[in-house]
Parts: sequence; C-alpha cells; structure tokens
Amino acid sequence: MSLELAGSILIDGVAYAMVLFMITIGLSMTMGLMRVVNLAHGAFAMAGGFLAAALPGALGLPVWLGMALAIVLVALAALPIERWLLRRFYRRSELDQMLVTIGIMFICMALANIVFGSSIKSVALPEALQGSVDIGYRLVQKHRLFVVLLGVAVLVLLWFAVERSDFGIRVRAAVDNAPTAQAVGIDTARLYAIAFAAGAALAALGGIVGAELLPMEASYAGKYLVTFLAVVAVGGQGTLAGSFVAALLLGGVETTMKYLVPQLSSVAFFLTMFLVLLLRPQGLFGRRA
Amino acid sequence: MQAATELRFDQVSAGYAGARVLHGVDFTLRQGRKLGLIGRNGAGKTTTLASAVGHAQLQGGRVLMDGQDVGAWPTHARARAGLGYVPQGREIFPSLSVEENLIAALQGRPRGPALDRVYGLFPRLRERRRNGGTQLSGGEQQMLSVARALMAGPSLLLLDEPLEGLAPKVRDELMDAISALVTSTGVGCLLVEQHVDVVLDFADEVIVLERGVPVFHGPVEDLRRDGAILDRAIGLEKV
Amino acid sequence: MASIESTNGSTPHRLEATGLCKAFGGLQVTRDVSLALPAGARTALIGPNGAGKTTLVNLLGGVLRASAGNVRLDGEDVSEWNPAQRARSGIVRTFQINRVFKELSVHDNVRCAVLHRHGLARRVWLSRSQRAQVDAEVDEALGSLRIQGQARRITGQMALGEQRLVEIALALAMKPRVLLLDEPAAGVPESESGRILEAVERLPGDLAVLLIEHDMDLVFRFARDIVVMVQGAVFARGTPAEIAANEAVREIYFGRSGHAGGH
Amino acid sequence: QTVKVGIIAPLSGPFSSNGKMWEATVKAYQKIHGTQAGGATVEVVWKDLADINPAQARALAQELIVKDKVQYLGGLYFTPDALAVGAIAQEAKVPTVIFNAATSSILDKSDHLLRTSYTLPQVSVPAARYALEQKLRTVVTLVSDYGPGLDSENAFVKTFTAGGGQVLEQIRAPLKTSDFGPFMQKIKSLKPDAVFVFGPGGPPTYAIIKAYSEAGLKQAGVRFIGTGETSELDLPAIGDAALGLETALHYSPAHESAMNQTFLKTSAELSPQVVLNAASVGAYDGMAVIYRMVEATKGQRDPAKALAAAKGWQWESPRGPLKIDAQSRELVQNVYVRVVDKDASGRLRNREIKTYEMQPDHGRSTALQAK
Amino acid sequence: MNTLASSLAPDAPAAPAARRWRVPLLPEAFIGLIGLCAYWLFTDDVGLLTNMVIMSMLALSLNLVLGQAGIASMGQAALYGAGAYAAGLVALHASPSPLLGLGSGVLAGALVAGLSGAVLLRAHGLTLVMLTIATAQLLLELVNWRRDLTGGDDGLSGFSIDPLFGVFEFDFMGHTGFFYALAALLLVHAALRALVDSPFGLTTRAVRLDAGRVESLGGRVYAQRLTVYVVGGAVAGAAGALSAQTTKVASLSTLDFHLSAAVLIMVVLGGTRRLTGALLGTVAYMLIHHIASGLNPHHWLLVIGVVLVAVMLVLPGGLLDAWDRLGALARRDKEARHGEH
Ligand SMILES: Nc1ncnc2c1ncn2[C@@H]1O[C@H](COP(=O)(O)OP(=O)(O)OP(=O)(O)O)[C@@H](O)[C@H]1O
Ligand SMILES: Nc1ncnc2c1ncn2[C@@H]1O[C@H](COP(=O)(O)OP(=O)(O)OP(=O)(O)O)[C@@H](O)[C@H]1O
Ligand SMILES: [Mg+2]
Ligand SMILES: [Mg+2]
Repeated sequence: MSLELAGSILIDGVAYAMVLFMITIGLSMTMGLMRVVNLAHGAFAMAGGFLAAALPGALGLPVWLGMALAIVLVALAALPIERWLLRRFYRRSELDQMLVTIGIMFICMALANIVFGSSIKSVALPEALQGSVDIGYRLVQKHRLFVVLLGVAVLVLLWFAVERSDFGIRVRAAVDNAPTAQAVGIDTARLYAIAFAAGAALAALGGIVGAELLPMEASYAGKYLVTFLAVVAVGGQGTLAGSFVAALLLGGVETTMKYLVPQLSSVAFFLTMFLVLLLRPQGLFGRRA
Repeated sequence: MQAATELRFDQVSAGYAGARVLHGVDFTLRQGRKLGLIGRNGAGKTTTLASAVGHAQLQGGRVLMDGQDVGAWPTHARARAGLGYVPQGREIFPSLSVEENLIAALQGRPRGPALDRVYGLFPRLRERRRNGGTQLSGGEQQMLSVARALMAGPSLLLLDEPLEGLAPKVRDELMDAISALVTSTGVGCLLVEQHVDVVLDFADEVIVLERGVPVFHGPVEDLRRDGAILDRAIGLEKV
Repeated sequence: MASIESTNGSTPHRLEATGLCKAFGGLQVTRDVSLALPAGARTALIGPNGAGKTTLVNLLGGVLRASAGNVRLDGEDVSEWNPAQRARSGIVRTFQINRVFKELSVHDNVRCAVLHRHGLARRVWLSRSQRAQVDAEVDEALGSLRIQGQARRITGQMALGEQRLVEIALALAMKPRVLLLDEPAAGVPESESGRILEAVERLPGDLAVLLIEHDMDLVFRFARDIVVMVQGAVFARGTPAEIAANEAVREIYFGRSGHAGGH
Repeated sequence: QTVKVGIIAPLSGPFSSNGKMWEATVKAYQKIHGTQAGGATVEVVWKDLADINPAQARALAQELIVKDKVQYLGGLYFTPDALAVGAIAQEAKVPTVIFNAATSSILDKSDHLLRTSYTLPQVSVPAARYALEQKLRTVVTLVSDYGPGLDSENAFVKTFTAGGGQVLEQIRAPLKTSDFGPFMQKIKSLKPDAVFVFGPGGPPTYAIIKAYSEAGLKQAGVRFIGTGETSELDLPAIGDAALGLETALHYSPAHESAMNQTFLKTSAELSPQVVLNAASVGAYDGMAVIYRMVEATKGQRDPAKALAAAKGWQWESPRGPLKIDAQSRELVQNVYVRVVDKDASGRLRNREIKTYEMQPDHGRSTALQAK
Repeated sequence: MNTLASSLAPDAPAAPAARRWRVPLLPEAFIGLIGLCAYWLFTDDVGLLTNMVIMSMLALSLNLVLGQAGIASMGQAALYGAGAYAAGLVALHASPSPLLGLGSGVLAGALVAGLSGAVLLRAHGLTLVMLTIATAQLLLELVNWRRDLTGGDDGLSGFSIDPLFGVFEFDFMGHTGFFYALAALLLVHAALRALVDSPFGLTTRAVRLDAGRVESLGGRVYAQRLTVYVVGGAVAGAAGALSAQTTKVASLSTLDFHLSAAVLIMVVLGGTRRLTGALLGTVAYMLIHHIASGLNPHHWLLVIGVVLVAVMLVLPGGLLDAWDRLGALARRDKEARHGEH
C-alpha cells in the first residue's frame, strides 16, 4: 500500500468517523445516562438538518445563525415530547421504548415528507467552511477538519458536564430508580427534560454538521438508524470515549475497505460490529451490566 | 426552604391503583419525637410511609406538613422540605458508586461536610466508597441507604426496616446514632421495624397496624402493659 | 456434636470447602476459608456486615469461582461446576435479596423449582401422574410455609415479607441435600420467622443446612454449631454456648445486646 | 363503459417523489388526451408500494385484477416488483406496462409485459460511444453494486473497450454507501480521462456528485459521464457542483419540442408542486400505450388483440419519436447526451447536446434477433 | 360462577389445582372461523389475506422468541428469508412439491437460528438486538453476493409449485395459497400454544424473568434460550417458505431490516404476553396499512406512527390489553345481569 493511499485512508476515515461520532454522541448519552433506547434520535438530527437548510433562506439569516436557531428549535421541540410521552417510558422495557420512539420517528419522517418532500435538501455551509485545503497530493475539505475539531470539543465539554459534575450522577440516579431519587430530593422531571433536550440538541448539531456526508432527506431518520446504533453498541452505551473510539473503528474499517475492496465495505462494517460485540458484549468501553 | 417541623396524617386512606391498603390512619410526627410503627407482613406499614413521601396513591384524608396540605406535592418537594426516607429494601442506585449514591442526595449542598458526617457514622462506607452501590454486602447497603437519607440533613426521618440485615452490634450502633440524632438535632423519627423489642426500646409512641387499620396508638408504656394487643396484632408469643 | 473441623476421615462430609480464597480487585473478601458440613449439619454462619458471608455462599453455590481452594460434595470435587450443575446435585441456596419470578404466580414459582428438580422443566408434555406428582410437591412446599392460601397471587404484588416466604419455598421445593440460607428471615417479623425454621426442621434429617442470620434468637434456636467470620476469614467456631461465651466475638459482633446462648 | 387501469407506484416512503411525479403525469396525459379512448372511459386506480417488496406487489396486482377488475396494469418502479407482477400478469393475461423498472431481463419473464422507460444498456452504450467520440481513452467505472448498476457497467465496458478504450478499474459501491469520498480519491489517483457513473436516484447520486466535485476531479480534468444521475429532483440540492456533468438518457424536461412544452405546461398547471424528471415520460408514454390498446380493443377485454396493437406501434412523444419493437416488445427511442447548465432564469437543467437516434435496447432485442 | 368466569379470563394466572377441562382446539377453531369469515367477506382481497396469514405466522415466531423467552430480536427476517430462499431453491432445482418446499423452509429457518443463535444468544439487551440486526444484514449481503444462485436483488423467481395434493392449483386467484397458509398457521398456533402451556413454556418465562434464578434451580438457561430460538426459527422459516410459494418470488426484501422492524412492531403492538397478541398485532398493522394507504397513500407512515405511539401510551400491554379489558367488561356485565335474576 502506498503512503499516499494510507494517508488518504487515514484522512477520510477520521473525517467520516467524526461525523458518525457527532451524530451518535447524543444518542449514546441518552441511552447511557437516561437509559432510554431513543430510536427517534435520527429524527432529531434530521429535524436539525432540515431546519438548518430551510431557515437561513426563509428568514434571511446568516447561515451559522440559522444553524444555531435550528439547534435551539429542536431542543425546544424535544421538551414536550419528553414531558408528555417519553417520561412514561423510562421505567418500561427497552422494547416499549424502542417501539414508541420508532413511532415518533415515523411521524417525523412523514412530516418531513409532507413539508420538505422526498428529495434531498442540502445544508448550506458558512463561507468559512467552504472549499478545501490542499495538502500536497490531495484536497481535504475544510468542513471535515472543522467537524474533527468540533467533535473533540464536544467530547471534552460533555466529559466535564457529565462525568465531572453532580448532574450526571443525579440523572443516573433518577433513571435507576425514579421514586427513590425523588425521595432523596431530586427533581426528576426537570432533570429528564434538561438531559433529553440536551441530547436532542446534540443530535441536531450532529445532523447539521454531518449533512455533507449523510444528506438530508425525509427517510434519513430510519435509513441511518442501524449505523448510529452500531456505533453506540460497539462503543458501549453512555460512554463518551466509547462512542469516539467506536466511530473511529467502524468509520475506519468501512473507509479502508472502500479503498481496498469496495464491494465488501458494508459487509466489513457489520462484521466488525459483530465480532466486537461477541468479544465484548458490553461494548469497547462499556461497564459490565 | 424552611425545614418542616411536623408531619400529620389526617384520616389517611391510601393504596395502589385499584387497591386500598390503608383505612383512616391518623398520627402526628413532630420534631424531636420518636414514633414506632409495627404490624404483621402486609399490614400496610410501608404503604403508610409511602403515602407520606408521595409514592402511594392518596385515596382519602390529608397529609399535612406544618399545617400545609402536601397531598398534591411532588415527592422531591416533600424531600426538600425536610422529609428524609429510608425505603424498605434499601433501593440503592445500582449504576452509581457508594459515594455517588450519597452525592445524588445532596440537594445542592456542599459535598465535603455532609460526606464527612455520614462517613463518621458509617466508617465502613468510607472504605468502600468507590465500590458499585449494589456490590456492597447486604448490611453495607442498608448503611448506605440510611446514610443517603441523612445527606441533606432532614428534619423528619422515615425509616422502613432500617435494621434488616445489620449485624447486632451495628444495629445497636445505628439505633444509638439515631437516638442521638433525635436529641442533638431534634429531628423527628418514624421507625418501622419487625423487631418489636427495638421499637419498644426506641419509641415514645407506637402505632399498631392491622390490615391497614390502626388498632393501637399511644405511649409505649400502655402497649407494654397491654400485651393482649401486641399478641393479637402481631401474633407475638412473648414480649 | 457434629464436627465442623475439616476432617480427612473415611466418610466424606456432605459438603466440604477447603482453603477458599476470593478477591474483588484488591479487596480480599474470602481468606483461606475451610468449612465442613456433615449430613444433618445445622450450622450458623455469623459475622459483621461485609465479613464475606454472602460471598462464601456464592462460592459454595458456584455463582463465584474461588481463586484458590475447592468445594466437595459427598467427596466429589465440584469446584469447576457451574451453579446449575451444583443445584442439580443438591446444593441449593436462597438469596439475601429476594429473587423470585415476580410476574409469575406463587404456585408457578414453586412449580418451576419442582419441575427442575425432577428434570421435567423442558418437557413439552407431562403425563397425568407426573402432573399430579408435581402439583402435590408444590402444595407440600407451600404448605410447609403455610402460604397455600397465596398460591394464585402474582408474587411481585405481595408485600416484601410475603415474597420472602416464596423465596424460601423455592429452595425447599428443590428438596436439597445441602441448603444454604442467606438471611432467610430478613424482613419477616419475629412471629413468622418461626415458620421458616419449622419448615427447615421438617426436611429430612440428613440434610446439611448452613444458615446466615443476624437475628440471634433465630441463630441460637437453630444452630448446633456456629462459625464466625470476620474480614473474610474464619474467626471462631464452636457450639452456641462456646460462641456466646466468647468475649472476642461479643466485642466484634454481638455488641451490648449480646447473647448468652439465647434467652 | 369504463376501462380500469391499475397503477402500482411508490406513493409514500423514500421514493414518493417519483410516485407523485407519475400521478402528475398521468393527470396531465388525461387532461391532454381526455379520458375517453375507443368509446370507453379510462379510469385509473392507484396502489401504493413504497419500497421493494415483491410479495406485496403481487398482492396488490392480484387485488387490482380480481377486485377492481382492471384490464391493464401499469407503474412498477423496481425490478423485483415488476418481476413478481410479471408472473401474475401472465397467468391472468393482463397486459402490463412498466413505467420505470429498467433491468433488461424483465420482459423475458412474461409476454404480457411492455416497457415505456428504458433499459440500462440502451443508455449506457450511447454513453460509451460518446466517450469514445470525445477521445476519452481511459475510464474508471463506478456503479452501485446491484442489478441495474451491473447492467450498465457491463454494457458500458463492453462498448468502450470494443471501441479501443481502456477501463482502468471497475468499482462497485455497496448500495447503502453514503460517503463516496474514498472512491473519488482512488479514482483521482488512477488519473483516468473520465469516470462512468451509475447510481440509483436520490441520496447516492447526490453524494456521488458532491464527492466528485469535492475531490477536485473536475479540476483535475476527469470528465463525468453518467446516465440518470443529474435528476431534476436532486439538482437544486446538488447546486453548482453539477455544472458541466454529462449524461446520456432518454429524456430531459429541457427537450425542445412543442409536444414537450404542452406536456410540461399542463403538468405545471395541474400539479404546480411536482418536479418532473426523466421518469415522468415513462408514465406519460405508458398511458399512451394503454390508450392505444384500449382503442384497439374498443374497451373490450382482449389481451391478445391489445398486445398486437401495441407491438410495432410508432408514435411521437414529448421525448421524441418512439417505437415498440414488434418482436422484443422493447422501446426503441432517441438517447440524448445532456450537459448540466443554467437556463435563462438561472435554474439548473440538463441541456441536450447530442442525439443518438432510435436506439434499440442493446440487450434482449439484439440477442433475440441473433437467435 | 366466579371461578368459571375467571377461568375464561385470558391471562388468568395458571391455577393448576383448579384447572378445569378445556375444549382442546378452541382457539384454533376460533381463528380458523375468523379466517373463513374473512375469506367469505373479502374474497377479492385474498392476496392481502394470504399475506396477513403469513405475516401472522412470522409474528407468532417472534412472539415466542420475544414475548416468552425475552430474546429481543430485530433480525427475525434472517430466519424468514432463509425459509423463503430455501423453498424457492428447492422448487427451482429439486422438486416443485409444496410440502417439500415448506419442509425445507422449516429446516432452513431452524438451521440459521441454531447457527446464529449459538453465537448471539450469549448477549443481552441492546447488544443482542444489534447482533440480530448484523446477522440478518450479513445474510442479506451473502445472498446478494451469490447472485448466480439467488438472483441477487432481482430476486429468485421463475419456479413453479405443484398443485397441493395434486389437486389444488396455486393460481393467480390465490385461493389455494390462502387455505394452504391458513392451515399451516392453525397447525403452528396449536403447536406453539401447547408449547407455551407446557413446563417448557413455564421455564421459558422464568428464564426471561430471572435467568440467574433459574440457574440456581439447576436450569440450563442457554440451552433453553437456544431451543426456543430454534423453534422460532423453524416457524419463521415456514412463514418464509409460504411466502415464496404463494408469491413465486423470494427476494432480498424477505431479509431486509425493514421487515424485521415491521414484525417487531406488529408483535409489540399486539402485546407480547400471549400468542394471541401476535395475531392481533399483525391484523391491526396490516389493516391500518391497507386502509391508510388506500385513503391517502402519501401518509400512511404518519398514521402508523400515531397509532403506535397511542397504543404504547394507552395500552401498555398492547392490543391484548384492550381485548382483555373488553373481556372483563363483558364478564362484569354478564355477572350483573345474572345477579338480577
Ligand atoms: N405496588 C403494589 N401494588 C399493589 N398492592 C401492593 C403494592 N405494594 C404492596 N401492596 C399490597 O399492600 C399491602 C400492604 O403492603 P405493605 O408493603 O404496606 O405492607 P408492610 O406492612 O410494609 O409489610 P412488610 O412487613 O412485609 O414490609 C399488601 O397486601 C401488599 O400486597
Ligand atoms: N462484586 C463485588 N465487587 C466488589 N466488592 C464486592 C463484591 N461483592 C461483595 N463485595 C464486597 O465484599 C465484602 C463482603 O461482602 P459479602 O456480601 O460477602 O458480606 P456479608 O458477610 O454477606 O455481609 P452482610 O452481613 O452485610 O450481608 C463487602 O465488603 C462487599 O463490599
Ligand atoms: Mg414493608
Ligand atoms: Mg450477606
């Protein structure tokens, strides 16, 4: 394998991995922290992407402001969903959670189809992120470099917010045993709302910055569901570092195979997932159940 | 928030969806007082405490704190008003370590002093603070459950079988500690226990429940004198 | 008096553990524990919280693997067996914290145990006589704890103390050869805990029982020998009278309500 | 007297744009030509088949035939569905016009099947000829790894190498690929004169074109030769990255003819929201064939007569002259090389720059003749 | 009176002491009757009905695996697809006999379940779900890869099926297909019901509730889960074979994730506690699909989404809950009326 090829594999692999990471980190958090299998996560990412695509044009906003607004709107939209719907499912089986969130996902996909149609919408990038950097033998999109940086930033930020503060502890307590958590004075309702909205905002962010690779369309939420879940499962639910490494691993494997044996790239993706989960059922970084 | 000084049950009927367990329970728990609650398995002791914190369904009567009807308050608001609760069966948060279990109950207070205080009470917990909460031995979990309830410095404490699984010596120490707590900080304490001796030694006042109905309510001495009630309500051969 | 020292005599003990060790990470929870239960043993295991009693039951029952030492049942080395194999060979335990099948009725809970004991648990069809036999044994186990009346209740909807009796019934229905009871009376009022002992007493005389309890009334009513564990190691052994008189045990474990061999 | 026509289309789900397009087109056809044919009223019954699902397709066809008593079937976006319906059409003797499914072999399965779209060899062969005429000597092919992709790869490579061109590498990307960056990097390093691409409509083609432009292949002088990738549905999202891409296909809405203008105008009036692409004429001409059969049979159920009337028929359509080959039942039509540019109002479009006239399907019909 | 009424209560906790005799195949007779009524009322929709019957069988297999044994699978399509391709290949290369094809479908489903289950049943929770998805995906890629044998994404077609018992032809009207599938469904239902009511079924439920506790009773948890999974695989394989035989195609969509997800929805929608739930859920789901996409094909996803959320919210146990509540109401009504006399 030539050095250039190896370099290309590395660059593309990392960029793809970071997009995966950005989108799945929110999912991993809601699953690990709140222990809700939220299959509608992709729907939040999709909502973020569509809004970011539509808002700047519709309101005449600068692109980046439109993106920020999209994220805020998605977080706000997540609140009633959590309050009236999901909250009733924290104590129910994983399966029930999956089903109700699949229902939400269906509704979102249908709405997206009604509002935006079934063709692709592209999310415009701010000026600063357009174009590429020439690194000698090939071009690298600025946007991908930005995603890498953003991914790392989010990782660090979340680590402080979740692992280092009482907040994460209280959320986990609330999900472990809501009645007892309330009995020791935890306002579980508020906590859930905040955690869930944050997860949705992260999804929206991931959807927006990942739209270059995973383009926005009405079936987005369902289409990439398995990919997102695979990253979370391989990393271990609720572990930040896990999602990071899993995204690198799966993204890396798939990208490498694209260069070497394209037909087998999706087989390789699933095979990797299969093997990792066999050897470490709790995921790479997961705590043993 | 002003810590509550009094918890009053006014003709409370309560239970679970579709089932009424308590029928007209009536008592007042004041700061500095020690109340005992005894009865057979399934008599409704846990349900009584559960309706105080808001876990059971209130089906009639009123639950009051400092004269205010708290029947509609969410559980966490009652806890923040000073109601501490040690649930039966410990209910340790399984995904948290020992120390995290304690921190979860801080209610926004600083960690240091509160941790020091409960570790002082249960040195064993300090040794195991990095352990997963449910990796503790049964007795250690019980200590953790009590310690957790004390983290926020409650003014009224509800204890549901806190001695279960504790070694005799620790039992004594815990009961001593709670008695000391009552005298030093003036917390009011409602104790549910299977060991009638312990309750009789500890409490000023005792309630005996039989199928959700209070069949005795009065000073300990009366109960000691009236062995017949004990015998009937609890089926105790001896006292 | 049954010997509780490990013997190298000719008749093997019902259950014999030698030199068991176990550590969780850096924490040594079981240190070179040896224990022998002859047929008919009524041994109590006591000790402070966290001494390693439950861990020892887990080692004997096979839920945990010892890092050193072995466990023999009637002379046969069962150290490598998993919990299911040990249960099938007659080592049955109860759990300190109830583990009943909460969504099943009390009857089905116990039926599950009986079916397993007879090796019928994976049958698709039972003959009329087999069915009658199973039902009779279920009724017997429930009857011995006097909870026949509760047979149709869904276990998870009962008060915790009531569930406790179901937990015990599951073990009794297994007709064990070695019974490991981990705080069977926890959460059961003193008045009812007698039922559990009576039920145990009704089991065949050659059954070996190891009882963990913090309720000294129960311990002294039940035990013919007592083993005291402290910090993972055997601290003292002896008859109830010897243990009650042991100053060191009193100091570490009994505290002021200390027992002088039962009231 | 009414003649019912059952149309199975992706009206919901990821491909619903196409279903909606067909609805619009059929409406436009009936507006332009009226609902009467051969003295009967033609009535259309729609059925939704969102995704590939042959079992469901068969059930729908059965329902249309048995319950709705349709005389003709139409629609069918995907090959497996068309295959399943083909079998039932044969048993029930219901002439069926495929509006889209483009795999060559489908018409072999039943002699009651007709097709008004195109086949992949039909457009890929002209694409290869065009590449040769443009003096492109080396090519890398990049196709989605499924039947139609392989069909077009096959046809392209055969024609191109027969004409003296060289194929440096044949890349087959899994259907679900969303990031084509690595493939484009690889292609770039091979330095071909052009890349021949086939991707199914929607996200994959969007991603392919994005990746093509981001990897700087255009600047590096690697031409993009495709078939249906620059669909009018996706052009707005792709944006300027699409400029200059060349594709060979049977129709572009930018085709200049009076008939096409009428079609576009009528459709825009009736369904202003709907964007049309090359798939629209499949439905339009599908209706034309069905009307032809209805006329020939005067609305009576007579499959043999109907099919006979369709075979060998020649007519003029918005896309140009058409003919159904009498023997193979395949459509013979013009194939246009188009290039993406902007129209007067700045909208992206596929402008026709070259016409390969009356192309056979380059697959079955030639094989049949050889026999 | 009271005891009689509660014996009719669908999920009355088993009370063996008081177990009364039952009409042996009552539920099957009931289902068969409903099937016949549906056939009589909607003869024109026999294609839809046949699909419903086949999907019901697939749902039954998942209900067994999921509801009884607690094995959450999003890869049931792997087993179904295996059955479909096996039946197709047998018909194409070996023999067009319908029963032989069905048998090979059963075997293929069981085989795939056995092989994959042996590996993936060591996992739990989300991991298990992902492993089942991966299994189905890998199988799909494999089938796609061996285009020469399987027809790839064009599907496997071009085979024919002999008339059933040499008499009843599988024609495009689909009547034979319907009765053939219905008969198979009734058989499978009776067999699975016997299984669920047996000691085997009790152990299966116990394993789902607390596997560790079953081990402490001497149970073989892994073997139990694997056996259930293989039985489920056989049933799913049978459903797949029926689908291939009645539609005369086996396509990649029989292995697709969407199918797995759809069956899961049907099963949970109906309720996982009892087998009946699978039937209720399948019929409901497919009816909703049929009606919603008949009314407005563009938005059936919206309808099913709303229904799903609503059912999960209002009927935690699925449609079975509604069924049971109706039953309880009816009973109370009847008792009240009896009381008056
Ligand atoms: N979640 C519940 N749903 C329905 N009934 C319940 C529930 N919890 C308890 N019960 C019933 O309420 C009654 C009283 O239960 P409770 O737990 O209050 O008794 P208790 O006096 O605390 O008993 P124990 O000494 O065993 O702890 C019991 O008959 C029990 O079966
Ligand atoms: N899985 C585990 N990981 C880490 N530490 C553990 C684990 N299980 C038990 N321990 C520790 O081992 C020690 C012994 O526990 P064990 O449960 O055997 O005590 P015990 O004697 O049964 O106490 P009790 O009387 O309170 O039930 C405890 O300090 C406990 O914290
Ligand atoms: Mg209680
Ligand atoms: Mg213990």
